[in-house]
Amino acid sequence: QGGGGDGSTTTSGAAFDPATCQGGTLTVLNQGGINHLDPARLYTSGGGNLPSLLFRTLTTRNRQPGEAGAKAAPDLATDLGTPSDGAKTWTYHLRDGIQFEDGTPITSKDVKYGIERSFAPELPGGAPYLRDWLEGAADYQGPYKQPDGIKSIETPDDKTIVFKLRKPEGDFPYLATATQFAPVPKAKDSGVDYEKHPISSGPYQVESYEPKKSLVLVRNKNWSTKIDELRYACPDRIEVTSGLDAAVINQRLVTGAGQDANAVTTDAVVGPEQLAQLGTGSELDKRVTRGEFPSTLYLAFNTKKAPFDNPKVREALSYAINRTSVVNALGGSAVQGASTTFLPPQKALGQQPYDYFPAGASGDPAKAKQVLAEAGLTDLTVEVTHENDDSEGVGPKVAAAVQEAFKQAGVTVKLNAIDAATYRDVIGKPATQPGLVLTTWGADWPSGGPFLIPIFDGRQIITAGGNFNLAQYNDPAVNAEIDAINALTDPAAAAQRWGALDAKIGKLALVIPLTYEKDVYLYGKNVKNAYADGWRGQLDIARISVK
Amino acid sequence: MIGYLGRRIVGGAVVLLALSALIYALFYLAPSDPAVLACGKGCTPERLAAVREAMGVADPIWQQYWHYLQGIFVGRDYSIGPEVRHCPAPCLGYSFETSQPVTTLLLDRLPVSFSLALGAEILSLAIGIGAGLLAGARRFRWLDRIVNGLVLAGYAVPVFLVGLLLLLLFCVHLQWLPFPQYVPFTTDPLLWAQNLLLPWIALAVIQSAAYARLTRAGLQETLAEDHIRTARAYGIPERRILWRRALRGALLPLVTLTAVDVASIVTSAVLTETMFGLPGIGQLLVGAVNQIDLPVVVGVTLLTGLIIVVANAAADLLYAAVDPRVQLR
Amino acid sequence: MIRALLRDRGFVAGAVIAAGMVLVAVTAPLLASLAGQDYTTYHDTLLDSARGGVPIGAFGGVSGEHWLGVEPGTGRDLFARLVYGAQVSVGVAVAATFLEVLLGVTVGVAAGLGGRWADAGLSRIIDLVLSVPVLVMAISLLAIVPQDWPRPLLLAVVIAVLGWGGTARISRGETLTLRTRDYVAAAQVAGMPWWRVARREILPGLTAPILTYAALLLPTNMVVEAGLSFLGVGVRPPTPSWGQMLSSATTWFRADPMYVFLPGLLLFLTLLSFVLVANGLRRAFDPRQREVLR
Amino acid sequence: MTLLTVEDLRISFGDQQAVDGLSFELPAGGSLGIVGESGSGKSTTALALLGLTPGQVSGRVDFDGIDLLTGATALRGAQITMVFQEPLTALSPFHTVGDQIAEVYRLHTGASRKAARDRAVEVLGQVHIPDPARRAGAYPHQFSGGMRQRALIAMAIACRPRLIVADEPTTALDVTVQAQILDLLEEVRESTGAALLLISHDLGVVAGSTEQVVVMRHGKAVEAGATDRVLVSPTADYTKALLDAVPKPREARPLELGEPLLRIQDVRKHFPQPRRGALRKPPPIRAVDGVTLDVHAGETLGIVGESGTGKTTLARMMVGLVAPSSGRITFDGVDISRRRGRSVQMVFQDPLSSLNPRRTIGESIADPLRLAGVRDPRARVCALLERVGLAASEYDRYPHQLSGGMRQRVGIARAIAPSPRLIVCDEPVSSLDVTTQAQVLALLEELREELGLSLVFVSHDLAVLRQIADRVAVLKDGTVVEIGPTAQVYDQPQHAYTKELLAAVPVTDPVEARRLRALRS
Ligand SMILES: Nc1ncnc2c1ncn2[C@@H]1O[C@H](COP(=O)(O)OP(=O)(O)OP(=O)(O)O)[C@@H](O)[C@H]1O
Ligand SMILES: Nc1ncnc2c1ncn2[C@@H]1O[C@H](COP(=O)(O)OP(=O)(O)OP(=O)(O)O)[C@@H](O)[C@H]1O
Ligand SMILES: [Mg+2]
Ligand SMILES: [Mg+2]
Repeated sequence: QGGGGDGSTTTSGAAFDPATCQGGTLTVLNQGGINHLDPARLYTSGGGNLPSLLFRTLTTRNRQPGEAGAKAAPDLATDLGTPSDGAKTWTYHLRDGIQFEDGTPITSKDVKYGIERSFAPELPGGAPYLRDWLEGAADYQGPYKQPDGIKSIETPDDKTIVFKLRKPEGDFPYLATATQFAPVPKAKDSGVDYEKHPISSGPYQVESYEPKKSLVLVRNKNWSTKIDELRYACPDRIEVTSGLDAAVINQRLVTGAGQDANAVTTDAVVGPEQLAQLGTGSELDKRVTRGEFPSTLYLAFNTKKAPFDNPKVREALSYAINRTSVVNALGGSAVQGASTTFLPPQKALGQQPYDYFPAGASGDPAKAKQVLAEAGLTDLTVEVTHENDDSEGVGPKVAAAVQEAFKQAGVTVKLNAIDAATYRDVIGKPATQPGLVLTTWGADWPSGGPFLIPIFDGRQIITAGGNFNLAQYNDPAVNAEIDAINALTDPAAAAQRWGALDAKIGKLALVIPLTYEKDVYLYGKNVKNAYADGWRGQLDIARISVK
Repeated sequence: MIGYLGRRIVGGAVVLLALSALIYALFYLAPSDPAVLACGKGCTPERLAAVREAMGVADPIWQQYWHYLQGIFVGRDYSIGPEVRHCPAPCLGYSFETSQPVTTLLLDRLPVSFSLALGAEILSLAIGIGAGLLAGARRFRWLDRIVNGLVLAGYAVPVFLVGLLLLLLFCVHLQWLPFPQYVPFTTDPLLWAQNLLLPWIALAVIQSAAYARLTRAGLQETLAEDHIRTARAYGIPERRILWRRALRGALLPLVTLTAVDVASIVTSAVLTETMFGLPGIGQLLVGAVNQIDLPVVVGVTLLTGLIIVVANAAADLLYAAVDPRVQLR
Repeated sequence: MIRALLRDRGFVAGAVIAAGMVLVAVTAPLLASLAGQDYTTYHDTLLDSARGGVPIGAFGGVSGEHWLGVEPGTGRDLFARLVYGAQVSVGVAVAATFLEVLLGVTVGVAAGLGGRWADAGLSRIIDLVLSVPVLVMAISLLAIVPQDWPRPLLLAVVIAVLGWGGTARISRGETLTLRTRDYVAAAQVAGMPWWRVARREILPGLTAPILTYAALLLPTNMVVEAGLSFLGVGVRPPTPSWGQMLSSATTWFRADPMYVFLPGLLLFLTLLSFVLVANGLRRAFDPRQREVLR
Repeated sequence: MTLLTVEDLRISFGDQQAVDGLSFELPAGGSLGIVGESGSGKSTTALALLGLTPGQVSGRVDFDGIDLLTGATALRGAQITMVFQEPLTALSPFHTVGDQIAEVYRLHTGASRKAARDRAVEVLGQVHIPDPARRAGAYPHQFSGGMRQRALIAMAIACRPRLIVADEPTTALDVTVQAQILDLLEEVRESTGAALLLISHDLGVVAGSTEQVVVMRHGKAVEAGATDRVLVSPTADYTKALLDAVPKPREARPLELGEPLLRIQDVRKHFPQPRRGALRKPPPIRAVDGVTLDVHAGETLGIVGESGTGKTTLARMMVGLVAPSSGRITFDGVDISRRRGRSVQMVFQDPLSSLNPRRTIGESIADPLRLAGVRDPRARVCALLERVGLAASEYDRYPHQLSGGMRQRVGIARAIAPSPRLIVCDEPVSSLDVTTQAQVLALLEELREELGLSLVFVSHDLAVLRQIADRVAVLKDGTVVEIGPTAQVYDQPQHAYTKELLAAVPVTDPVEARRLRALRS
């Protein structure tokens, strides 16, 4: 298991006192900006932790480093929710005293309205789970077209909200952390323009916002630590600049001139430039956080397509893969770890290590050739499909490394680059899905469910598009096991069984896991209490201080 | 004059119309779908169709283009969410990606690209003309040699290579300058200049080479002309001949080049802006292309096309203003 | 004229380097195999993975096997990548220039020799091409064409299709002046058909200005290719080009300066050599220039 | 009193001796002409007087006690001024004419801005620029050629110099304008008392305008003395040859006007003018405006007129190069546009530009033969080359390797190659030296006799036409104002314009030249 949050807590967490951290201006230097500051359009908890400074949700991430941070914690609600009806009904009560930035109290109706907005096609982009989970949500078109609202969310009073689900979902408290669970006052909703000034329920409110460029947050006077124990909200002001080059961001953080001493980044992982300076005990070493975002980079076989319908081919290629070169292509061992399991190594996901087709550090071409020969396959030519852009890690760099590894095993690889914008579209339609694609899967919350269900649940093969079960694998036994785990409301018990399921499916070589992600972030000289949360591996801005 | 302007305007409009139609057609033929991107992860086909409808990309392409043209000339209405948004003419639509009006986006980015172009142009002109004059007046032979060499070198370096070296030298090694970050002129002129200095230098290294050569050649050519001989024959001092007569003729070709160059910096600023991380229209374009943000791509292309058309016309007008012999036609 | 060129030291130096580069591009496979390397093989053992994948050893991992070291992040042989990179960088520039000249001269001469309407029509098209923001359009174009089209060829075509305006304008202008020359009139009086006039009387007169212009286009196109590859819309991996190498070098410029330095130097040298050749040609072809410049 | 003394002047450019021991004297207020063919060192000498020549100079040039080879700088523009050949380029295009004159005046007199302007207007008036006060504000390109030359002369006299050097001041001008400028120079010399050094390749120009003359050849003076003597009874062979080469009227040939070969019927050519500024379209240029002519078999028709009267346009229409806007041109009854090549050929004015610089002359001559279907024309071309007085070995040479006269011979060879029946010559000798001109004229005459050709001979030079033409048509503003047998037109001109033209023709006989001048004024 990777470094987790341990390194960072020891360096900066020790003598931190949230009571005296107030003041100063925090600068955030980011590569990608926030396209839409609308809670309905933000995917789960995206936006580099910034949205959670504005949008409180029913539950939220437990803002701790390491394992503790991978749990959900009550936010607007008083607890993680009360399941009933075998985890098909979830009831939440709102805590007292919570207000919007304009002082109006937050009611359960506001939460419901916020969720309804995320169904509107005018506001696309949010997490899709509720459409599947909520009863009768499949053809709900949002409050603009259907002002009557959705029936399966009930608000018996201003403090209570009840969700009626189609099937048992033990992970509901995790989903309730998604930004679409943030309250939106109906009176202030201006549709697509709402994001110009979304009404805050968190410690800050928007002073100015330019999509993808800048965001300035100032204190929300109607928020206090009395109604929110999780966020420290130390800086008085947060200035986010986006659209910067990663190398420039890191160089500025290293140099730390002027305001840059108070700067952090939530999306520019250090590059080789800085890694080369990160010797143990070096000055710079004290200014990094190391975290892990549960995500796996893998090669997905389409088992409905020759030659990948032949398990021997999949096994041979699994032997041939050279994970070291993939790791190096993505920035080296400091930021990537070789992975032989589909589940990444986080405890919350319940990973159980396995390596059924040992390829060693740099591939076992001899074994691969042998397997192919046994299957009577020589002169094999396969096509590897990848994105044309490297930013997601599924681009030409990794594809070239894969190509080279397979070449060593005597397999000729044709690379097929697809425009990044349409990549998911092409591979997500079984009709257009190529035989072997390079792709990545990240957890929407730290649990095995969102990791395994879309990929291996046979009932999730969506022929019209948006499919993630690229193996097109459908085993009733596996489907049944998934349902069974879903009904569990104890995360620890669930994790154990998810891990076992992963280990079982792994034997089939439906995918070739390549690497899991490690995140190393630099921060400015004056920044205190900077640690990566245990949920996404990013800096938790809600607790950072510059004083 | 009026007739001339009229013809230029009509010609320019035709060019721009053709350009926009071209881009529209290209993106229509392209296999990408902006709605897929907007819809996000786990988007179902039904929802995709609804999103496509909401974004207005479900109509046939010619209809979309027609609406687009309407937007430019008379403005148009978008009914999204609970309200109807009116986009007044000239309306270039809304970004698929961020839902901002494209006109706002462009106006927002233009000052950056313009600052870049203007400063670089002034710097290049100063360096280029200065060096060209020194070399062209043939006062110092060694200087002529050096300028000549630099001119050739200037032709042979791509801007991103210069940019890389400048960043390495001034921001990393010497740390004399901050990493460029755009500060609006209105916020702090000094910071504005300080931050743009490196990009200016990078562009000037390349641009001034052409100016130096042109000035030098122009000067030597003009000095060889008959009317200069006349001036000499009438005892007019060399210095006066140089400043009052030769320079005028020598700098004439620069007029055209300068106007066209300003346009080309603004339009091809993609590289410089990427290199130095400046939020100008070049950066806007690269992002938009990657996100199939059609309204923004067309908007940028139209704007840059407009700048080129205007700059060319301005160059001709300027030329006519500076050279009494030129007749506009 | 040849003698004048050979006396021009800059031209000779430029021509030698340029010829060398073209030779390198053509013989890339041979050179790489001489070095015992190819441009795709990964050498993980030569990289320091913990430090982001920088080559182990001095000067980016220079060794007897890897003459110029290896590429950070992959360990691919830099010498092999550089010589193959020449293939793309020089090849695309040459092909694009050739296409531009072909297209531009055809349209330009047609406009110059054609009647009033043909000239007006073609001139407007030339204006349109000249009004297209080249880099902007190239990026858009390259982003939307299918990714599996042969990339270098595509680059050459895109650069040429967007960039032939200048050649056409010059050809048209030259044709218009040449056409007033009495020797063209003499040919017409003798009853020569127009296409023969174009070939026999106009084209030879175009060689000098077009050759000179093309010699300058070549480095320009090379910069455009490098720029597009730098922006990530150029050639696709594992094919190397100098622009693409420089682009990936931007993240390495402190950790492995050799990686910036080598392609940068080669690109600069090649461009410089082309510029020198162009300069020499211009001087040689234009006696007025010859006098003015020397 | 001697103003200027030149003694043993030698000027060289590298190892080329441009002026080789030249000596002459010019008295104050006097006038001296230097004549000689192209390249004989005339301009070089003139520039040396102002210390402007880039060559190496030795010898002695004394200007009223001042050594000009070292001290010309101070006198330039004040005491010695110069009028250059090319009025088109000799003035700065960016400054108004008045400003340029005023600048020179202020520089040398230190006068006030206002005074300088006034002086500029005054001298412009002196050179007969109409409405000088307004015209002083015009740019050179708004002046006609003659006006520009006047402006240059105005600049020359602005500072009341003691010596005016005029280097071919009239070569670029029409005969009538040339006459006016020469008259003006004479007038200026008389009224200001300045001495005049007049350089020309044209004996006729110096004949009427100078008291002394120096004949130059290869940088040396071959003969010098009083104009009246040198041009009437020359002693040097070269001077004699020069005088011989001057076109002389020829005995009229008895001519039977046969069938008209080429018929031109009410032909017009209008060039539309580009719309400039104004919204209304300007009227078209009527280059040729209703010409009716016949060219008969075997005759030589001369067409004369000043610059811009439509001579070239008419000539080009005759060979079908330019389509008439209206009217008909027929050759043997067939429309000319369908009859090229074999029937009609053309010889052009500028022999250099009429030969493709990138092809050998043999190839150029072979072209029409090939088009006529000759397979291997080399032998025929060689014969043609020899016929026009060139060696067959010239076949593989390029135009720039030949002299002007040789190039024109090539042009003629090309024209006769397809055995045409009519050759239209557009100013075929205008760019040639007198001696070469005489040779080419003789060649054309010979060929006409031998091949039984018809010739149309376009020229602005009345003397040339008088020598070669059987009939002459006088063109003015695109129309024929007079046409008739040569002798008749020359001796009894009917139209006023013809008379004016004839009066302006420079003649080499100084007495006659003075008579004509008196006639003009
Ligand atoms: N700047 C120069 N450099 C080299 N040679 C020159 C230069 N100026 C003149 N010459 C040469 O000197 C000789 C005399 O030239 P010059 O111009 O005096 O002749 P010219 O009698 O005025 O002839 P034209 O009637 O053609 O004007 C010519 O052979 C010419 O080539
Ligand atoms: N292609 C053209 N387009 C417009 N105007 C023209 C064109 N060719 C000739 N002209 C005009 O027609 C008039 C007659 O020109 P042309 O060349 O026939 O005169 P020319 O008598 O041969 O004069 P020169 O003695 O100067 O050769 C001039 O005013 C000229 O400007
Ligand atoms: Mg001369
Ligand atoms: Mg003419």
